[in-house]
Amino acid sequence: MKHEPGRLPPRRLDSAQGPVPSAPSRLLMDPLLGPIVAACVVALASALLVVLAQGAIRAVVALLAHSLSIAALYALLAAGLVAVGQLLIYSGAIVVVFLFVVALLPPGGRELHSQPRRVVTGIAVGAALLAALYTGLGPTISAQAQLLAGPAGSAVPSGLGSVAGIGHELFDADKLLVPFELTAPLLLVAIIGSVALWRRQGTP
Amino acid sequence: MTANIVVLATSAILFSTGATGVMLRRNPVAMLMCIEIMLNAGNLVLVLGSRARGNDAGQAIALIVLVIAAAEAVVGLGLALVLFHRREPVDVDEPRAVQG
Amino acid sequence: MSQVLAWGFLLVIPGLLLGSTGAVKRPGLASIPGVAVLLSISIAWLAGAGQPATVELDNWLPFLPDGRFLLRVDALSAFMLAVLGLVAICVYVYSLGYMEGDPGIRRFFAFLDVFVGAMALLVVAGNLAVLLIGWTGVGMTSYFLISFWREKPRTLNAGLQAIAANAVGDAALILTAVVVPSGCGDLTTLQTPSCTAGIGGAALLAALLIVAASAKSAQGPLYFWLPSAMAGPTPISALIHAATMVAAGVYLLARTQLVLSLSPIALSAVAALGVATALFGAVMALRQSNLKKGLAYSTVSQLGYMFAAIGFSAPFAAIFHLGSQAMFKALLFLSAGAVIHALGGKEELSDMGDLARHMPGVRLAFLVGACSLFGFPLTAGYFSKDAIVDAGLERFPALAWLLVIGVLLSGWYIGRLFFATFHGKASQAAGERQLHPISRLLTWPLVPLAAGSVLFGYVNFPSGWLARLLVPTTSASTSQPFITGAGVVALALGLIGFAGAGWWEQRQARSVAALPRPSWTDWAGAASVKLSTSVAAIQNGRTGRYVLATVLGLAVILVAGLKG
Amino acid sequence: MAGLPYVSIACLVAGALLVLALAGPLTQRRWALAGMGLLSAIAAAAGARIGAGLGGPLAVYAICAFLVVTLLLTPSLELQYAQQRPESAALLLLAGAGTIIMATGGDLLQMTIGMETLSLSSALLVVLGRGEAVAEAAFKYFVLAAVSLTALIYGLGLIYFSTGSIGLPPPGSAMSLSLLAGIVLMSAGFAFELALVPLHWGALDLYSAGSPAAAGAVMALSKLGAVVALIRLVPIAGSSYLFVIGMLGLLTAIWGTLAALGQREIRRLLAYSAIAHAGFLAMAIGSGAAGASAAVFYVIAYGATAMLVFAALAGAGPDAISFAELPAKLGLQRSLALCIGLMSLAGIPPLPGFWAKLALFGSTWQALGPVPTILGVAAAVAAAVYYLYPVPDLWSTLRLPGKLRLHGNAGVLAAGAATLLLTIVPGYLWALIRP
Repeated sequence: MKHEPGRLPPRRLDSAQGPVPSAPSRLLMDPLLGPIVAACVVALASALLVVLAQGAIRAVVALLAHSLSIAALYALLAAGLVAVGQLLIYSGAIVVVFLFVVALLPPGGRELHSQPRRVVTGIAVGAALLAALYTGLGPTISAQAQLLAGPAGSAVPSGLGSVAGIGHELFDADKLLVPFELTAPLLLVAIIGSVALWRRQGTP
Repeated sequence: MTANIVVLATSAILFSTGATGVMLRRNPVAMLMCIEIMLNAGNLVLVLGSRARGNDAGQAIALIVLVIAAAEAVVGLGLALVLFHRREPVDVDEPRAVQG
Repeated sequence: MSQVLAWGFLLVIPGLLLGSTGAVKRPGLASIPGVAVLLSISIAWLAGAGQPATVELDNWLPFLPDGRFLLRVDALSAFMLAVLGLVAICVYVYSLGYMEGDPGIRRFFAFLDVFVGAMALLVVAGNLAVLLIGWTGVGMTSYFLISFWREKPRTLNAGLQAIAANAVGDAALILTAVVVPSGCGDLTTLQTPSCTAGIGGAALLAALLIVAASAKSAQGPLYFWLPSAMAGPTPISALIHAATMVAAGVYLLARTQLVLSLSPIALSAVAALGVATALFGAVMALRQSNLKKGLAYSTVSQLGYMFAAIGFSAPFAAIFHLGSQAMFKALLFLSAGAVIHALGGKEELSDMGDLARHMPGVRLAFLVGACSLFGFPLTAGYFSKDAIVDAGLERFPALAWLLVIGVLLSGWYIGRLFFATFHGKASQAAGERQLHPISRLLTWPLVPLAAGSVLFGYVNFPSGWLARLLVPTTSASTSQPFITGAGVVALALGLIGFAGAGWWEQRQARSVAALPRPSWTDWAGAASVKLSTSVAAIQNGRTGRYVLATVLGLAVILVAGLKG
Repeated sequence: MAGLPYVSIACLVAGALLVLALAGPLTQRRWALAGMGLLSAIAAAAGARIGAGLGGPLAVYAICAFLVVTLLLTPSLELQYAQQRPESAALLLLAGAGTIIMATGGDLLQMTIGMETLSLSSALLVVLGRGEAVAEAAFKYFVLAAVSLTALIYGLGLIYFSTGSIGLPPPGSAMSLSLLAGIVLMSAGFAFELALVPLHWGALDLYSAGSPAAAGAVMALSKLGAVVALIRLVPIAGSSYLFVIGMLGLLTAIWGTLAALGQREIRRLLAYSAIAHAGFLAMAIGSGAAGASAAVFYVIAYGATAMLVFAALAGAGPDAISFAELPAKLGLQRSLALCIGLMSLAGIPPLPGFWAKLALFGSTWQALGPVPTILGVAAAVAAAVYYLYPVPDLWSTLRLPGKLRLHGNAGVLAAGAATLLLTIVPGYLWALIRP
């Protein structure tokens, strides 16, 4: 894996310390709720900006903001290592590559305006997708409060998201070692692909 | 744990927003950016699941998904550049050698 | 011997290999011995040397309810093989002359070999799985041979019509093969209670079999392809589209008669379908300006008689008429082919007339075939048609009398074709026409067929030999009355029709050339192409549209999966 | 996570690496390149028994067989830039590895990675080809594959969120709605690879724009991988979702058949017919346990004859080919091979395509009911009209002079041998699927 886990991820403020309160009170007592909501709002707003921005440069900048806010969200969700990975791979590599490509493009990647009809149908279909997702998730969302507020689901283990824990998952042959190794052929395809496409480009 | 609900809803909205973006955008590179948003939505659910289940596997999976997304972005940008090689600016709807 | 007959379909392979690889200089010559062997074995079998037998290989297609490779030789299949062999040999010899010099002659004989093999397989098939191979195989070769002269306009179109109609029948037969309960599929045991226990029961099986048979035999609304099939070479019209393949539907229904008899509605439907098609075909034959198309509609009409016989619960009569029709219709087509050959490929009646002087032998052959067709006394058609009418009078008298009236039309249309071709005045353009000399290869095959057209009836009259032979498979009554009331009426009507046609042709300067009707098949073909183009146009190549449709599809699948 | 044939995957990846490492010398020696690829494909098939679990060695054998035929075609692969032959061979081997992972992966993440490997290498394999259309087709395919990848990953997330695991949930396990949504999303992702309407757009254009050898390989591999993956995934969601898939299959079959009826260009025709076949496959998948064997049987029979057709077309050039030009472009032997392949796809007995259809409709009759089956059979027999349309023209090449030539026709011969085998002993393959 590319990101060497050099330092510990920021420890999350554990909300599960002490006796488990009853469900309604816990709902109100999630201490990270505020930051999480804030990160979600930023993520959503920046995603919207990616979709709507005229010109590719602005979209890339919005994508960078989006990526950062997602990383913050990961950190808030007790996933420090993933947050670091997100920073390194997404913000650090992918978004930058996007920026390069956009900068390389002749007229700065200017985009043609979409016709109103296209915009309307696009938004309608997007809304339809959201509605379809809601059919699947709606009951879960409403049930989640009950489910996770109970004693069993509520306790977030204190070691969650530690480098050691994730390392065990990734390098245990019975867990995720196989998929981890299987990314090798995938990356090989990507490498061959980028080189081959470059060579194809380079020839008349 | 209202946070879970908020994050789950956010991921669904992100997924739909990304999809809408892929539909609306006419620049290949911008399309790819919207796809990245959709991938992030999936990853968010994985991380959220990890927290809800108290289980590290979700985060490990999310890391692997980051690798997949990187491979995807590299190839996608390469293909977009091939499209840009001839036309500028590129409207993805314009090349229509294959149809009917 | 029965085993050899069961594997008889393989006898075409040596000829096929020798002919198509060019090992034999003259294509087609190598194929004749195999067919001759097939013919002689089947005749020997019928003459008393053979016993019913089966060949069985288990577990051949394990995914089917009955996946055995099952061949069955009995009197019915041996009889069909004999008819096939006799007509095929005549057609092979005839084609040696007819196709001489054609650049595609090797291909022609290769297709012919494949057809004979597939047809031989079809009639010895013991269960639906094997039947399907022969069934689809003959349909496909028929398509290739109809479209044989690709440079001629509309040959491909005609072939596609055949494919489309055959596809309907294939679909019905495929369904039959897959929907029967496990272990079923043997053609002789389809009517057993365990096999009719599936969804729909016997009525469904009967309906599927009827659809399959009417597609192959050009009955009812599925008649359209047979007249178009005349775009193929004439020997093919004689063998495939008159004598053998189109009769396969009748054969199938005769074979599975017991399934049909479980459903009275099915029987009445087949009878009504047959009578309606018999009359319709006869009327259409009267209106044709093209010699071959006239004969093709006559085939449609005669097959209608056979279907009616099946509906009258008289499968023996159907098979009997199948045999005589094979003789006289092959004879008529081959004679017509000789005329067309002499005229250098002209098929329109307006190009003919006054040919009696030039080709008396061919005229005589055509006359013999025509007489047999409308049931001139003591010819083959006389006996077999009577057998159908007799059976009908017992079951559905009204329908039987309609068939008797149909004989008037038969006499009229065949008379019209005969007199317009060989008598009457030649058209002015025909005055300086050059007649090609006709090779003996084209005339000799007419002799055995003419003999068959006259004498075939005596295999059953007065001894009832054929009926006795076929009793185990068709439960025929063995008595064959020499003369009946309806028979006399039919005879009289047939003679009146024939003579009336002659009188009419003498009066008219020229036979009325009916205009080719715009057929609903052309319309359907154009409509399907238009529909197809508009569906394909939805794939308009725009990435945006594709993404939109994909995301919408995701949403729809998600909702369907969650709510379903 | 047992179930993955590690040895086969390792052989294919090692083969790809070897081909790349020796790219310089292999560029000129086309047959050495093909031979090297063949070695690794055969080694992969030989190693299939080790570690193979669900989906079994059979899927690996079939995948390796497709690879063998396509590798035999690499010498005539039409590339924009001939130096890229080793890259193409390597991508082909990796696509095979991806298909194996997708079909036999022990958990949902492995299957996802497999599909991504397959779809990336498919797009790349096609874009290296000659002609104007490939870049456009590959990009379309890529974008749609990326959308379906996001569906896969979102579905994976939902499944993990609902069960705490990414293993395939055992059939009959309690279904929360979010788990069901996850399974549905993932199966939709795999259905894209199968080219099921309304997710067929990208695959359609890829099949018709790619050079024949590449398009054939992509078509056969992705169908096989998707079928096995869907067979494992869909039944978990329960019978009502099976029915949905069956109905989508029917829609797809009718759609593909309708669109193909009017095509007068061979590659587009084959692309639409591939859509129709995807529909039949989905009908079988939607028929549950009995249909699953039929689906595997169908996809292998279909793959074999599709390989025959594309092997016959390989080297005919990147441009659209109308029916009338076919005989002249292909010559005697390839025309005959194309005839046989088209007849098999049309379902003419005794060719494998016909056996496959027979195997299919019995199970759909039981599971989906009479009306869908009758419509499906109607679509299946209507296919004869468009498949057989060019055949009389092709037969007329029997006039052309020509001797049987082995050189350059190895791919045709290999695919022909597979087709012949399935023609004569279909029961043997069935016994492998359903011991």
